Amino acid sequence: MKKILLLVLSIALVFLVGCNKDSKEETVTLNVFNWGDYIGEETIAKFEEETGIKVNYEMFDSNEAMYTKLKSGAVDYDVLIPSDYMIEKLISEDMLLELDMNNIDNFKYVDDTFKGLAYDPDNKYSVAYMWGTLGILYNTEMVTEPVDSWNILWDEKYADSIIMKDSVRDSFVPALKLMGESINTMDEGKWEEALKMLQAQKAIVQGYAADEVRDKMIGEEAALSIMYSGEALLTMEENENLAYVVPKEGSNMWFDAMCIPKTAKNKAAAEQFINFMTRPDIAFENADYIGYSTPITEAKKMLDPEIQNDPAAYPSADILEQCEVFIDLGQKMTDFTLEKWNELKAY
Amino acid sequence: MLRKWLATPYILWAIIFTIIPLAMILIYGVTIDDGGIRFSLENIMKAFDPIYFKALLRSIYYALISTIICLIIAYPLALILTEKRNAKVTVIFIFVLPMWMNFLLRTYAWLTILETNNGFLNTVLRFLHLPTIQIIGTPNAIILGMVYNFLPFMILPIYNVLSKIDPYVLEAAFDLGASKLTRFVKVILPLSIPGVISGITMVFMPAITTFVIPKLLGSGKINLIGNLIEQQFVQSYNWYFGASLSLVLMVIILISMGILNRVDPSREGGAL
Amino acid sequence: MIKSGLKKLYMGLVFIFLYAPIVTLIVFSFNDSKSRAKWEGFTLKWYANMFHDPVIVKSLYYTLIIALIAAIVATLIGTFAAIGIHYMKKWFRGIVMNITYLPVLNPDIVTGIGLMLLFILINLKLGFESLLLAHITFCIPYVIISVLPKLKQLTPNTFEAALDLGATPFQTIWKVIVPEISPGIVTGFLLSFTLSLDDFVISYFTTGNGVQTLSITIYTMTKRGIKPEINALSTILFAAILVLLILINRRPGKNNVLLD
Amino acid sequence: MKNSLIRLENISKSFDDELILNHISLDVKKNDFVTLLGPSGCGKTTTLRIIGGFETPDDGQVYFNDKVITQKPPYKRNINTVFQKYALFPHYNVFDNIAFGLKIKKMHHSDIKKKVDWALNLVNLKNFENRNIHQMSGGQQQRIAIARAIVNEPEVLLLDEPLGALDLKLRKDMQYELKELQRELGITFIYVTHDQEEALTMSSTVVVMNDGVIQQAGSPEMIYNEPTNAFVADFIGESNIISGVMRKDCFVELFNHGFVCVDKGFGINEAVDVVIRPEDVILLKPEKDKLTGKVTDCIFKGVHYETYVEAGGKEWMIHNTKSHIIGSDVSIDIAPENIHIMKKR
Repeated sequence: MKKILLLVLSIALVFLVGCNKDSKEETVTLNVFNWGDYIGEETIAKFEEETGIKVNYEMFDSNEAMYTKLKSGAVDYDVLIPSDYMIEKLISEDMLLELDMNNIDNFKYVDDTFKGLAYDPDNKYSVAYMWGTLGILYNTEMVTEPVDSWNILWDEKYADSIIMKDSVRDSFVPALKLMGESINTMDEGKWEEALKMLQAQKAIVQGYAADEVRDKMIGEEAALSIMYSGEALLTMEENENLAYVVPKEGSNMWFDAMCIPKTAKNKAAAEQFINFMTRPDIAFENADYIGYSTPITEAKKMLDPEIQNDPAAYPSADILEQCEVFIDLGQKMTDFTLEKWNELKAY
Repeated sequence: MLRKWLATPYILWAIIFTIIPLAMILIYGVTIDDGGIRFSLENIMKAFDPIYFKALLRSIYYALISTIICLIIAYPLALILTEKRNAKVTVIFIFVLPMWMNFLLRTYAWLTILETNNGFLNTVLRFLHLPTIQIIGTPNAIILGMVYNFLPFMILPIYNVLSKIDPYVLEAAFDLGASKLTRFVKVILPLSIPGVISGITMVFMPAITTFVIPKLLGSGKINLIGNLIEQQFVQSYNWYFGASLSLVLMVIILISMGILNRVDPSREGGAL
Repeated sequence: MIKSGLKKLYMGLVFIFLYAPIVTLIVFSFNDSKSRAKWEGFTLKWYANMFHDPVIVKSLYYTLIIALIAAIVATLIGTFAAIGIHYMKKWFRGIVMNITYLPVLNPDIVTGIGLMLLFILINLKLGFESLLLAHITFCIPYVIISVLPKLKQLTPNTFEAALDLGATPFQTIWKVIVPEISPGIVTGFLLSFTLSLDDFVISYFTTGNGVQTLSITIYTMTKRGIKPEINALSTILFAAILVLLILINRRPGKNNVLLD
Repeated sequence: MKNSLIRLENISKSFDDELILNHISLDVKKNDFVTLLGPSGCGKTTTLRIIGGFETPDDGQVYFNDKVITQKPPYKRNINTVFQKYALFPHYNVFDNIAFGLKIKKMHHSDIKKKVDWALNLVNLKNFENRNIHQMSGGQQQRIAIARAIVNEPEVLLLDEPLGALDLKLRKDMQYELKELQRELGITFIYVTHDQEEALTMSSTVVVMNDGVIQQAGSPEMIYNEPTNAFVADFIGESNIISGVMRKDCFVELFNHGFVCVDKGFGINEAVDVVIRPEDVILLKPEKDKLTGKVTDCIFKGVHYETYVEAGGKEWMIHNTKSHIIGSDVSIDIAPENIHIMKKR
């Protein structure tokens, strides 16, 4: 009897879910694809309330995973929020729609520093969402000397206390920058040279960590790690001994930006969403929740002055000048760098 | 008769949702895309390139060690369980309940316990003035993670088979003059082989392909084949090569299954 | 005496090993710090905040619905399949069982991408339906391997006996076979539900249209780390199933039905 | 044709290329107690399963009241079965097991109660209806299985070695009870066993099977006294099977000694098998013209002595009431009507 009941219940459930969807078809729905936990908790509800547009919010864990899903064409996404090099890749593969800036009035609030960047030089396809740098997060108790160079990641004093990133391009940044090279170099020889440096470094590296690096730094399991500024800001909140620096050799400056893929069914609504997210009050709320750096000047001004003046969050212009944005290296070069990465991990 | 048709919905389901997707992956495995898509074994050959093949061998090696450890831990436990009256409840507590915590969260929790400096275990050891251990980031941590995750899959089948051994058979063994040890070696062990085989299958195979465990517990210093397959599919969008790697892996799995099937041709141990 | 003590000790050690991370997680769900690396005092705030994040609430909803439906459907198809397989000719049974083991042994990512390719091929937009189909697919084998051993334990001729007494094949299955193998069915259902709950990789590649499970939500929290609210939610879920299991097994007058 | 309730016509069946039944034909009359007897693997259970509808023959037809039922599923046949290991449903209690078939027929529950009571009474298990199956002994389970079948009032009851798992005493009791039951119910029983004694005791017709072929069918007396071939003779009861030569009608030569018999119609000097039951051999003091041998063993068996005599190069088994000294010489005599001549196989 119970089983029959359960069966009936489940069939009813399927219908319910099915019907639900049908009734929603009438209103405009927007498929937004973003990183997990990377938007203010009430932001979407606010947008839905203001515009009457229903948002289907989906999350990915990496640019690459996002790309795989998008490329498959299995879902018609309307708004994506990937990172810089991924946007360039999407542009070069003709997968993005040009934005109509007339519909994104609030674009004017984006700081000029963050316009016309290498991945989208004419601001035709994307509007910056968050930004930051790649640097060294270190424990001031464990590292007493001043930290200002990538060099310290090769210092044997800190053997087993250095954490690199489990990501090809990020982990190659220190080596390439120490060589005085561009992080976007297409010269295979340079990559080989950088690989040699990383192979030499591997003996003193504790690990190539992904997200768990934050907890490792908070728990003082390591003295030094390379990290994005946004994550570093969150991490420093949990342990006051931690400090963040962008080394003098220069580094990577990264962006997550909103764009509209060609598969979009609702370009107008998508632009409305981008416009909404760029509005200073929303951008402020968003940045306040996420804790990353916002490219919207007006929004920044609303933040706690302590954060506004934190060089980790908003570094000075001369530091930024040293920094480069990742550019997509193309399939062949990407495969090559991955091969180098696998070589590094092979032993 | 009807019962012969009962499996038909499943067989159809399996053809559509298991065979066809797998066939599509296999097609990717034996083709390449250089302008046009064509048949080629190039990627299969590439899978034997030292970088990848070493990772494969290493995966097999770690999976093998984990399987052996699981077997060593699980067998006595299963024996003890057969003597318990409320064994079934215990089995649920071993098998189902832990999985109700998200796998990623559980693996993270191991970090909290095992971290070298301020991990829970080492804090206790230090408090007791005992030498601390360093395990995170080593192959041992990967093996620990595998054993932790797959141990229940070894305990259950062995327990299931052991609990079904006819008690008279055991008495008969004593009756015929077998000592406890002889009885174990000559009667219990051979009778439990199907469960052991099933356990080995359920531990060894998933252990080969895991990629989260080496990433987190191994601190990402070592690539296992699971990492490489994931990398090819997701990071470099090279489905052709990713499929080739999985194809090679699958052949190895099928060969090991074939060998296991020889030991237990009836697959009686198909019991979870 | 010493021997039984040793056995208890051994069991205890294995249990400590299996439950250490879970206890850790539960303890840290009361941690005042956001990090799982440092204990900063007791708090209940994560429990209070648990349902504030709409994304978490929604993914909890989808997780439970998907797991429930997937487990029910997989249990139905899988149970019938197991009965069918049990009465199959030996060689055919061998083939079907090998197919059954395929999803169990394949790397998740291969299964996930394979299914995604299939859904594209048959032009099914990713979303609730595709996610459900995928979950059912990877759950069925576990139902089959839970139910088959129970069928092997049936007294011979059970099926014939019921037919003989006038039951149609359908009545036979429903009134005789199913009740007798019910422990295996319950196990299969429980396993399906659990695996559905825990899956990330296959889910990620087969979902869309805003349908996200808790696993996806957890795995994609890469930018800011896993929210401590997740620990609180997991603790609650864990406690809920624990209580449920205890209740089921304490039911008076019934032998425990689970995992026979 | 008339009077036959079940008729098998030219039935053949093979499993995995192994021929189990080889063109079998059989008539079962109404109210008959038919026993299918044979060694394991002879096809008797398969025959029963074909009658029950659990197997479909590859060839041939099954008739029930002169209607073809070959393809009819078991649940549409008014035939019930008592299975070898009873196949009781462990998740039901005694009452629900017996009531199973009635509930399927959607009978009113007060009627069900009445009928179950009746059936339980019939198998001497009154007041057991609320017991669990696993609380019952083997003999009781047996009775429940029988009650579960007969409560449906079948025209034919099939029994597949139902007493195989019971001890000797219980088996004897049940044999008697089953026979009583059959008489009382007035329905047809088809009974499968490999125990020849059981077959002879209970049946009105015995069907001896071997290698998928019916060797002989007939009354127990006929089967016992007039076996058609050496297999039947050997399988039914104990017998001395001796090679002989027919010298003329009613005269057979065994070990160079002539014996008068009653069989005719064999060719002159045809080699034949001769069956002589142990109790039909008469032992005499040694006489010159008779077949003579030496007593090799003599065992007391309760009602008789089992005496072994070495005569003519063969060991004879003899049942009689006198004991003989081992080593003594004896002559063998056999009454003509007790010499059964069969064609050599």
